[in-house]
Amino acid sequence: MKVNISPDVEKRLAEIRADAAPRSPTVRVLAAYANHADCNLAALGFAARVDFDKLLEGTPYQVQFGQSPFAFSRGIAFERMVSARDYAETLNLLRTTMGFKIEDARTQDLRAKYQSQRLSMGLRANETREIIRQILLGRPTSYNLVGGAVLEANIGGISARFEADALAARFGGPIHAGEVKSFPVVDGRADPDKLSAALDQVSIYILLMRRLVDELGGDPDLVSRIALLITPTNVGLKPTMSQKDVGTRVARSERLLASVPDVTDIARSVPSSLTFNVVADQRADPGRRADELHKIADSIGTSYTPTCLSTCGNAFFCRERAFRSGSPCLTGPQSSRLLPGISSLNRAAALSGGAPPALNEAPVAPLLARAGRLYDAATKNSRFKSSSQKVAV
Amino acid sequence: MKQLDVTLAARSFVEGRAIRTTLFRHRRLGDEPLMLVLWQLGAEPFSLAAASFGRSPRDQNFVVAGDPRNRDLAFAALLKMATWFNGHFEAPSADREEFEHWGQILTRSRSAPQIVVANGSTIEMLGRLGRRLAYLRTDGPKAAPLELVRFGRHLLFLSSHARMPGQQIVIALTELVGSNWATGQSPEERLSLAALNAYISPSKSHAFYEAMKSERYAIGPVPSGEDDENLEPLVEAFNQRRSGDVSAKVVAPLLKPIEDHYRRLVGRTWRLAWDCYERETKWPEAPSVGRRWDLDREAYTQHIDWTMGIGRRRTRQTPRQAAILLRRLEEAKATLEAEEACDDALRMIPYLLDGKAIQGRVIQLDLNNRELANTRMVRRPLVVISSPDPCLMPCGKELWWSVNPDGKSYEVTQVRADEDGGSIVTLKLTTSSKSTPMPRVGQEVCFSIHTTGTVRFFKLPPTEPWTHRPEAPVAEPVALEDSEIRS
Amino acid sequence: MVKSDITNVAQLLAEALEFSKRAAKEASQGRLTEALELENQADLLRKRARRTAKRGGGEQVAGREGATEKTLSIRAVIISALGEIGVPVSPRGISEYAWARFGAEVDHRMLPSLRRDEWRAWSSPRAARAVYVVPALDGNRFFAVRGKVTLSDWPLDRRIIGPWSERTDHLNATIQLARQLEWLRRVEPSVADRLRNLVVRYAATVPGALDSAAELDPRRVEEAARAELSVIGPKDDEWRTEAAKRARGFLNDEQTFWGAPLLYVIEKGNAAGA
Amino acid sequence: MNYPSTPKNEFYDRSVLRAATQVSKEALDDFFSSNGRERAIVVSAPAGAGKTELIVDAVGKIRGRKTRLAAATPTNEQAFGLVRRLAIAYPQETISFVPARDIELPPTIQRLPNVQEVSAAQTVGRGVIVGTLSKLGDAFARGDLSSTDALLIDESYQADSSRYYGVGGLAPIHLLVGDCGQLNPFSTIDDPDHWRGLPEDPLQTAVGVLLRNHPSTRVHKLPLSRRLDPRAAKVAQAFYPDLPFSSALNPAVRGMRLLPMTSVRPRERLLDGVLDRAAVEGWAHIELPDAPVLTADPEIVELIAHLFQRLAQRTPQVRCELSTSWQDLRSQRVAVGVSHNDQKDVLRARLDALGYGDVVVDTANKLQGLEFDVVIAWHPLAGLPDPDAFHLDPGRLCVLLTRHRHACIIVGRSGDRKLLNAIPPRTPAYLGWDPDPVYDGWGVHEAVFAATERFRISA
Repeated sequence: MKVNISPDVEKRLAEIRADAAPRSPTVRVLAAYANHADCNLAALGFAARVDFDKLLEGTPYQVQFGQSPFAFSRGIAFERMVSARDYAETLNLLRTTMGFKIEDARTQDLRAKYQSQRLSMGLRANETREIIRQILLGRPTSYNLVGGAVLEANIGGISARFEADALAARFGGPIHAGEVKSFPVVDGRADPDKLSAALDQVSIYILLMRRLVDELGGDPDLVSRIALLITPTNVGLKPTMSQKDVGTRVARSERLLASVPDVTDIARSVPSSLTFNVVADQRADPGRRADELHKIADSIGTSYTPTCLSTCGNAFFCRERAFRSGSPCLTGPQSSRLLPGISSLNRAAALSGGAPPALNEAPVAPLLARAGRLYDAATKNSRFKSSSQKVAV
Repeated sequence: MKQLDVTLAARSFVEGRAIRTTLFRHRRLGDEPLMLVLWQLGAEPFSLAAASFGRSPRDQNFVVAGDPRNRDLAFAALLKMATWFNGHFEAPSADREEFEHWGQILTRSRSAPQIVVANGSTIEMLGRLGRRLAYLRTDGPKAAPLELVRFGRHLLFLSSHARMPGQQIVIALTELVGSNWATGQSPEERLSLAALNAYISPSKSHAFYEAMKSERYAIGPVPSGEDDENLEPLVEAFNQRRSGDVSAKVVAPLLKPIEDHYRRLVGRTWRLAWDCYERETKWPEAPSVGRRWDLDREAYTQHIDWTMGIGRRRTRQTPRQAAILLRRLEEAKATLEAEEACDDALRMIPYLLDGKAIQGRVIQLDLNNRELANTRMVRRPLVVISSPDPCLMPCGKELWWSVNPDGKSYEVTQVRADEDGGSIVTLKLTTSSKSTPMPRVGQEVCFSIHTTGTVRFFKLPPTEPWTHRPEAPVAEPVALEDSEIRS
Repeated sequence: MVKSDITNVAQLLAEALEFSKRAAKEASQGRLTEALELENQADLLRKRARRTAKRGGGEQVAGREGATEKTLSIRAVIISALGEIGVPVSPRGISEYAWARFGAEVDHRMLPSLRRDEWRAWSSPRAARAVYVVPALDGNRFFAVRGKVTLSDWPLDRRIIGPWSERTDHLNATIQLARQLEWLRRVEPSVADRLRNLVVRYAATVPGALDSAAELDPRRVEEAARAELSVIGPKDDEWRTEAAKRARGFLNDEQTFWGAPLLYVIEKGNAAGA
Repeated sequence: MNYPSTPKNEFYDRSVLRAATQVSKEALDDFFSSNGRERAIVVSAPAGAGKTELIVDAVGKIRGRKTRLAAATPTNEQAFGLVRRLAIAYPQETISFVPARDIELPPTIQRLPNVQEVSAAQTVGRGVIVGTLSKLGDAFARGDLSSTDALLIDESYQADSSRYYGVGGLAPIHLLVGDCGQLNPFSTIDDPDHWRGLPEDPLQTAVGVLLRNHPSTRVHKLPLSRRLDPRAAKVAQAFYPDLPFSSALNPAVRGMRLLPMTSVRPRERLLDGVLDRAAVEGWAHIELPDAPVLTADPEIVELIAHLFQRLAQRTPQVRCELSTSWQDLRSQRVAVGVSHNDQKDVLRARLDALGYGDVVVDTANKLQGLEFDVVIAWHPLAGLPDPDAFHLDPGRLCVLLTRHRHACIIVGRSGDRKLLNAIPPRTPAYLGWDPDPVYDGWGVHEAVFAATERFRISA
């Protein structure tokens, strides 16, 4: 995989990152990035490979995204189950739902083959490439069910490797990407958000596989847009296979990858003194660390929305910034939408009390004033005033 | 989110306190509800790890499963809860009254149980547990206790009844409290009962900081990653010590560390939930609550009669059931909105702002206005009101007087703007009946699109039409616990 | 802050004190190395105490507000002030208003660096429609006017300065301030007193606005300003609308906010912006 | 200004008409080649394809065989229209309309000699029964309405599965006709996605549930639009990726002209530019500068009001294949399409105040199935801070941009297209349901922006 970052840019990025905990792009990081693609701080963190989930550890802004070990072990147990005995369960599902033949049972578990996760990624990527090549050549001996395949991508100039749970191809048929998830399908229904996240993940594999096939001189359409998903059924762990056409998700992923700004551009656009060294320094005074991050945020800009709370490690920090400036985004994008031309919640409250509007506030001001007037009139005669203390005897 | 919501959110932000959005309480809140606090294990969706239940803050029962991934341990804990729950849940059904429904005399329970939980995800958890328990086999090698199956069926009823707008049998406190208080928070943050409560309960500093402290705690049923990290070694030790034994005699003495872990978590939510519940009970009940409670009692009675009789429900609806439910949900929602708006002046404000209602003072009344209808002159009284607000309603718009929303409608016949940005609106009563109540001159009135008059249901044929039947019939889903593997 | 944390902090500080006492004793006996070593220990304990106190939660964050507020709220204050005045204002005008209205001290000399940050923030995000502090634009050449700032969400014609604009903007600001004063006298009399002096200063150049004999009458100020505005206002509107239209044909998206490139101005031999 | 001269005899593109006739014929042949089994035929069509004509035609042929039929539509207004069309087409046939409670036919239709309003119980033996799906289904369920030989459904992509359920058993043979590009059925409930993807989903379309249960059902695609002329059809193709179609008309058959006027006022010159562009090209897209605005953006309201005033001053005239001489454009034939009720309310009040009470102002939902000469479309994305599922819905944009015969003026803000420079929002996923209206809407919006780019005028 060709990656074209010049050494000085790499050096600059290292300076920016300093001793902050690093992280490289994974499907999850990429999905989180897509949620706040309009935030410069997030873009910088992504480019400099700073793990924002850990950046503010030891400060009051620390966010806890920890995963339950039980959730983790459920995932592992289920995955182990579908890959056990040379993927017997999976092959069975492929036969019953995808029309695989008995002889389509040439399995290869790359994860098992290369024990060490981190170091083996490159080797597995090569091997994945070779297997795909064999399939494209129509070799009857090529593997047709591959676990832990590794696909490579250049994301905004950063080289990244993604690990697909399974690639499967019926002999002479299209190549599918599949994912094993431990959330259940109950009576034909799955959690729409979890399902969506899983399919987005598969769609990235499909996209990268299409690129790989293209690179190898094959027809990208040999990679199916039907994603395969293996999940437990109902209340037990019995696996089931669902098929979903993810054509639009693949297209969306393509837009996502294309929209990631180039790290070189980012490295050059930020002030030359900018670095996360103090922010990430756990020995430094938490107040000072926050001040430093404020300086960075001030100089490049952020874009807080409440959805950041579940996807970004800096969310509490940014929320407090929004709080202190009274930004309408604090109460959600809907309220920003209802307050065009109003610079702050304080101002909205003042206008609801009849403050004279400036020119730009003129369209919304009468609506706020009316809402405020109606509220005040309705509560005036009531013994229940707006404040809670009156009730909490 | 509407203009009133954003206005009150801004005021709440400035005051640093929540702001009340209703004058009344629009749900029945009984004296002794069944409070349930549940905790699950990580992403194990069907595992009840710990629970508290009781009918008052002091009456806190507490169970833990030890390791709920083990069926026997999970069921042992669930059985304790089921026994308690079934007794209290089924008791009200014994005391019945008769009532008339479309000419038929039916019976319904005089009262119904009320279940209170912290949040919507607890209701989802109830649904999942119900799904797990309701279809268990009560005979054969791994027979489950009947008590558990009945518990499961009640839970399934609760989770499906919870979808009905305005129902009062299952109360999720985030929804109850959230709909009564505006805060300077985003909808996402308001999902945490603790954070929401932090805005309402009195404090010295800005509620933003109070909420920031509270939101870090999990409310259940989904645990925080950190909590489960602390729990994991305890469960491991527990499993090691019991070495496969699931008998109460062996297990009970080993549970202590796990109980201590959960007692803290569950106890925090327990106190929080009761605080929130009791605070809301202090508000006066809205007039229409009683009518909806009647519907709740009927739904409850039907459920009990079904469960004690045939008992089994499909895991999925038929197209007909889904179609009927859709209409009922739409209807219930419209009626609920109408009742709340007509009961409560604060609830009417969004409609006033949206041009779906107009309020003002009656300045003129013409009770003897007559007009030509088909061939004869009929009486059509006119009401003229002066409103301080502009009115964008078109002529011909149908409105109801908010004190008589199930009565006859009025039609907007003329709208004039006055000098101060307000409006003069003439409304015509669409009936000549003299029994219809009319406002007086000088009275402050409100007319809105809201009506609670009888709604008509379109009936659906009893048999499934060929269009909605698959060519090749699919197998009925039977997925039952004992047909599935579980390590 | 939770009770256990308070106890912890107290304990840590007590321990630190113990170390310091011993250090003083050592020092008094001439054992400086030992004394400093002990003092280091004390420092570490104090640091831990500070950290514990901070971890304590919200109130500590709130208490710390002063530390970071300066850099933060200046931007928010400037945006609020501009939003309330509603017309292009000089940095000094902003700091005067900010003081009168919010009691906030804004050093108007920090505006150039704010503008750099604003530009950087504006130029990288992709889709968000956020609000930025941007310069007013000269109505002929559309370069950035150094001395006036505006908000990016105002219509372009109101961010452009034409021949009458200085005056109409002043009149509009006067009207807005007078109305603001009237309102504040009702709801927040203490703030109104501060704002009063500013209104007097604004109204000083408006004929008929002030009557030295009587107390300042905001309505009178407003009426006087409106009278003058009715003469030049329409001309200004027309001029600005036309200029905005020209500007849109002439400038790219970025330049409609940040002004035409200076190079262009210099080439034309117009030194006003350089 | 140079107006193209009308071609003499040749208004229609014969090859397009032939292709469409062929499809209609095949569909009806299919319909009549019954082998006694229960089944349905679907005819899917773009906007203004003459679907109702197809139904009217089918009614004639079915009655020719002396068989009884029921025709159903989702809304009352659509049923009224169908009653009128059938009554005029078949004067010797009695058209029996079964009204729901509190509903009656408009007087003009009521007065037609062969129209009768009857209760369901009175329909016994009647040949042509018309009503809404809800009413006919209810009457059938109560046993008031007995089975017929055939059931015809118009606007069947707007009919939901729950309503189709009511009438499904009414007849063994169904003809479902509809426009697959318009808005899907919707519900006011809090969780309308609850059943999404499941076979019992009551909110899937009638066509959807039919194809799901009977995948062998034949779907015929009408490849033409009679309403849209070639200029309009070219843009509208974006709404029908799976249904290639052409305008039935040759270019330049439709025409619109305005009295030439000049003005020194910049605002009027701008409005003239927009109106002239629309008259000549059939499209104009006027964009106000980008700004944060309310949903009921007062500047857009003013702009639309001014456009009407200026349009009226310039005595617009139109001609078309039905009337080759220039006719005055009547204000009832002009509509404004919006996305929100508050936009509608404010515009309605403003236009009424200016004396344009005849002009139709309504939301896309209500404009479905209607046709006008000139339409002003308030762009769904106008002034939005970020695009969401509601505003991206391709059906909404489709309705707004496919109602006009002569010209469509799109009104928006210059930042609207920039909203699409972002990454399309993530959408929840449902097993058993593959469409992604948000992503599709994103693509459709992009395509439409591109297709109307050359008609763009900045205000």
